[in-house]
Amino acid sequence: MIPLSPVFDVLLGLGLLWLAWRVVASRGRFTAVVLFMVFGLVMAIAWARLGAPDLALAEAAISAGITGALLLNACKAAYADPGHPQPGGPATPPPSSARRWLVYAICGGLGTALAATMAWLALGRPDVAPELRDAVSGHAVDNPVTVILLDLRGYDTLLEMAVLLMAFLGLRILMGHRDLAGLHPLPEGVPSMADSLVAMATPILLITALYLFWTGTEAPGGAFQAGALLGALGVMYRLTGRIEPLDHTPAALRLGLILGLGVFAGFACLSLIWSDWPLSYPAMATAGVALTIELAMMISIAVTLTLLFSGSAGIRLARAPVQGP
Amino acid sequence: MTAVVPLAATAGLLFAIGLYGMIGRTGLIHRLLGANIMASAIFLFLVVLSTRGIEASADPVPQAMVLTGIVISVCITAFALGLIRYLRVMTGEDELRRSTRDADGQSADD
Amino acid sequence: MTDPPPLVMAGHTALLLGPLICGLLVYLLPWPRFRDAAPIVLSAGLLVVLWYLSGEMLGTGPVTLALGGHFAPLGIELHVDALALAMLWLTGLVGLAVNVHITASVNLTERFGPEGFRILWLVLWSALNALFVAADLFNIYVLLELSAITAIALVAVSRGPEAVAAATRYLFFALAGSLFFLLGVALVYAKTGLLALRGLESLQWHGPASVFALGLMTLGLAMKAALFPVHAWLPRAHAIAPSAASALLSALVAKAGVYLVIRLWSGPFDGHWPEFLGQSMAVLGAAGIAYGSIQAIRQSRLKLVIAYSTVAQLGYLLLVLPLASVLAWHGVIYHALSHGLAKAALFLAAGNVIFMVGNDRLESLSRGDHRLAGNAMVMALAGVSLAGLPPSGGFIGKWWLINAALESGQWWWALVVGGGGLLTAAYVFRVLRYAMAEPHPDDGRPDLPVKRLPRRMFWPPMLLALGAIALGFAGQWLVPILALGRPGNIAG
Amino acid sequence: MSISTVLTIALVVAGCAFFLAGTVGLLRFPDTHSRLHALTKADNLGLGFICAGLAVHGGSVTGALELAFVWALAMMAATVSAFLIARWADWTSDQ
Repeated sequence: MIPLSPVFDVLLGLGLLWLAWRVVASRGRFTAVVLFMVFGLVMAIAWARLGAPDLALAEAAISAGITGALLLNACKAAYADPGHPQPGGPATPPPSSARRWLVYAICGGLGTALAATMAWLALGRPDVAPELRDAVSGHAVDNPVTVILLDLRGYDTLLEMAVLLMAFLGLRILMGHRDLAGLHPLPEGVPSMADSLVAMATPILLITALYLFWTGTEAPGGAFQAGALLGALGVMYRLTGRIEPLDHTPAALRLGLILGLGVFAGFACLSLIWSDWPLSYPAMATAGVALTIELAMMISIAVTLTLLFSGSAGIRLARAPVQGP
Repeated sequence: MTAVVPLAATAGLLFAIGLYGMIGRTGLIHRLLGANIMASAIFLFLVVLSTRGIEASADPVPQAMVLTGIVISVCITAFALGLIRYLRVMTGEDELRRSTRDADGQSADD
Repeated sequence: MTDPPPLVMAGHTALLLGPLICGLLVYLLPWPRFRDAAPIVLSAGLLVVLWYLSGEMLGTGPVTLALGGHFAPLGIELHVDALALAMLWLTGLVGLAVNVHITASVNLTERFGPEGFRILWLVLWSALNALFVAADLFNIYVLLELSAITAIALVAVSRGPEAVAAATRYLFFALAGSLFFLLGVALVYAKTGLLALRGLESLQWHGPASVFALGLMTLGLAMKAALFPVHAWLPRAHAIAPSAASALLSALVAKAGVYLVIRLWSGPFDGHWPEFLGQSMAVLGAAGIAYGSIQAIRQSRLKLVIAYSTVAQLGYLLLVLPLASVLAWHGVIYHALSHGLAKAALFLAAGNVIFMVGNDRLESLSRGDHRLAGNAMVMALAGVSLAGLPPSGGFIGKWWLINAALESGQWWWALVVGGGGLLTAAYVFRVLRYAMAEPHPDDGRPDLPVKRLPRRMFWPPMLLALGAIALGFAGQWLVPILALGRPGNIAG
Repeated sequence: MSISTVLTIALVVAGCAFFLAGTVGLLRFPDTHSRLHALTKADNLGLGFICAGLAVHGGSVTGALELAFVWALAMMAATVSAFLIARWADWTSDQ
C-alpha cells in the first residue's frame, strides 16, 4: 500500500467531520441539505476506500441521491406550500446557556468515549464463525451479501420491505390534506433540455438497472440498487411531467406496492411445504426462487420510491407526452 | 488495513455531531439531518468492521446490515419529511413547541 | 438441537406472518365485508394457534426456532418462553378486541380508506408478535423500526395540528431510540462478531465495552418505551391517537420496549452489569411510577389520565431487575398481562365515551345518562385491576412483587409497589367519582344527546376488563406455564 | 519510471489544475452565470484529462472505452444541469 494512505484516511475523516459539523451548525435549511448531500458523497468515497464499492454505490444512489432529492423537495415545498402564518413571537425561547453547555457536554463526552471505544474495537479481530464461511461459500448464489440478504437473514429483508411499504402508507395518511401542494413541475412548463436528457437517460438507466439486478447473484448489485435506479428514473419522469399525480391509488399500483413484500411473505409460508422451516429455499431451485423474489422486490422498491418522492397517492403516465423542441 | 483506526474514530465523533444536531438544534429539518448523520456514522463503523472479517473477502454480515439500514433510514426520512411538511402547513412552525400545556385536541373517534 | 414438530413451526409462522399477509390482502381487496371480517377471523384463528402452542410448550419447555433452518450464528433465531408466550397471548386478546371494536369505531372513508388503517395495524401486530419472540439483535432493530413507523402513522391518523405535532415528537424520540439501539448492536458485533442472543449468552465477554453497549441499547429502548426521564412523547401521542390505536400503543407497543430491556438484562447481559445499575434502573422505574401517577391525577381529560397511567405502570416492570427472584418474575409477567388487558379496556372505553358524548373531558362523564353507565362499569372493572385491588390480575402481580421484595430484604421496593397502588387508586377513583356524580342541574341539558353505543363497541372493552379481573382467579393454575424458561439469573 | 506513468501523472495533474481553476472561479466570480461558465467548462475538461490519464494508466481498450463513456455521461448531465441552473437564475431574477 502507498505510504501516503494514512494521511489520506485522516484527511477523509477530518473532511467528513467538518462537513457534518457544517450540516448541523448551518443556519439555513437549504445550505444544510446541500451540504448533507456532499457529506453523503464523501461518505461513499470513504466506503469505497474501505473496500466496499457496492455499499458505496448504494450509499451514493439511495442515501445521497434519493434522500437528497426528498430533502430538496421538502425545502422547495417550504416555499410552495400555502399560508404559513408566522407565529407571534419566537416559538421556543432560545435555549439557556446552561442547557447549551449541557448539550455540548453530552455530545463531547459521548463522542470521545465512542471514538475511543470504536477505534479500540475495530482493531480487535473476533473469529468469524467457520459455519458462516462455509455456508456463504457453498451457496447456490455466489455474491456473499446477497446470500445474507436473501437467505441467511432473509427475514430482515422481508421486514425491511414492510418498513418501505409502511413509510408510504404513513405518508398516505397525510396526503389527503387539500392544502399540501404536490410536487409541481417547473413553473413555466417543462424545459426542453431536461426532457431530452430524460429521454436519453431512460434506456441507459433501464439497462443499468437490469444489469445490476441480474448481476446481484454473483457480484455486487441486487434488488435494492436496481430498484433505487428505477426509482430515480421515476423521479426524473415525475420532475419532467411525464408522470402525473393521482389522488387515489389504482389497483395496479397497489399490487406493485405490495408485490415484493407479498411474494416474499408468500414464499415464507409456502416453504413449509418442502421443509420444516419457513423461508428455506428448495434445494433444486435456490437461484431461481431468489431471482423471482428479487425481481418482485425491485418492482416494489421502484414504485414505492417514486410514490414517496411524488408525494401523491398515485401516479399515471401523462396523457399527452411532452413534445421536444 | 490502515484505514481502520482513523475512520472508526471518525464514526464515533460523527455520531456525536449528529446527536448535537438532533438535540441541540430546534429546526426540524436540521434535527432530521442530525439523525441521518448519526445513522451514517453507525454505517461507517459497520463498514469498517466488514473489512476485518474473512481474510480473502469482506465480512458480508455488516455489509448486509448496512444495506438494510440504509433503506430503512431513507424510509423513515421520507415519512418524517411528510410529517414536518404537514406540521408546517397546519401550524406555520418549523419546530416543536416546548410547551408544558397539555394537548387539548380531539382524537379521530368522533 | 432437536427440531420441533412441524406444526409448531407452522403455528409460529402463522403468528409472525398471518397478520401481515392478512393486511396485504385487505389492502389489495378493500371490500367492506372482507376487510371487517378477515382480521376478526384471523385473530380468532391465532388464539387457537396460541392455545395449541401453549399446550405443546408445557410438554417440551421453551423452544428455539430458526428461520430457514439456519441456527445461530448463521441466521435469525426465534426464542419462545413463558414471558414471550404471555405477551403473545396479550397481543392476541387485545388484537381480537380491537379488531371487533374498529369495525364500528374507526370511520375514515372520506380521505383515508379504512383498509389503510387496517394494514397499518395488522403489520404492527405482526411486528409485535415478532418482537416478542425475537432472539437476534439486528432483527430486533428492524422490528423496532417497523413497529415505530406503524405506531407513529397510527397516531397521525387523527389529523389536525395536535396529532401531527404529537406524531412528529414521537417520531424524533423513536428515531433517536432506534439509532442508540443500533449503535449498541454495532458495538456488540464489533466485540463479539455475534448477533444472536443465544450465542452471546454462552460467550464470556465481560468488560467495559459490554456495559457501554448495554447502556446505549437500554437508552434506546427506554426512548421507545417512554420510561421515565425520556417519556415526554407518550402522553400526547397516546391521548390524541384514535382510541383503538391508543389501546394498542399503550397496552402493547410501549410495553414491548420494556420487555426487551428485561430480555437483554436478564438474558445475554446477565452478570455484565454491577448490582447498583439494576437498583438505579428500578429507581428510575419508581420515579416513573410517582411522576406518572401524580400527572394522571392532575389531568382533566380521560385519555390523558389513562396515558399518564401508562408512564406509571411501565415502571413496575423494571423492579424485576434488582429483585431477580421467581416470585418477582411471575409478578412482572402477571403485571404485564393484567395491565395490558386493563389499559386496552380503558382506552377502548374512553373511545366509547368520545363516541357517545363527543369529547373525553372528565366533566362529560357525569351526564347521568344510563347509556354511559355500562361504560363506567368497564372503567371501574379495569380500574380495580390497574390499582391492584383484589380480586384481580393486578392484585396478584403486585402481591407477588411485594412478597418478592420482602423476601429479598429490599423492603423499599415493597413500599414503592404499595404506594404506587395507592396513587393509582387515587386517579382511578377520581375518574369514577366524575362518572358516578349526580349531574349538575345545569348539565343535564336534553339538547346534548348521548349517542347509542353499538354492541360491537361495548363488549370488547367489557370482556378485556373482565379478563383482567379473571386473571386474579387463575394465578395458581397459570404458575406451571409461568415457570417455563425463566432466565438463568433467577434462582429456582 | 515508464513513459506511461509519466503521461498518466502529467494528464492527471493537468486535470486537477483545471478543477482547481474551476473551483476558484466558482468561489470568486460575482454572479450565477459567470460561475457556471467557470465551473462547467473547466470541470468538463478536467474530468476529461483525468479520464484520459486513467485510461493510459489502465492500458486496456475496454477500460478506455468505459472511461470515455463515463466522461460523455458526466458531460451530458453537466450540460443539462447548468442549463437548468441558469434558467432558474433568470427566473428568480425576473421575479
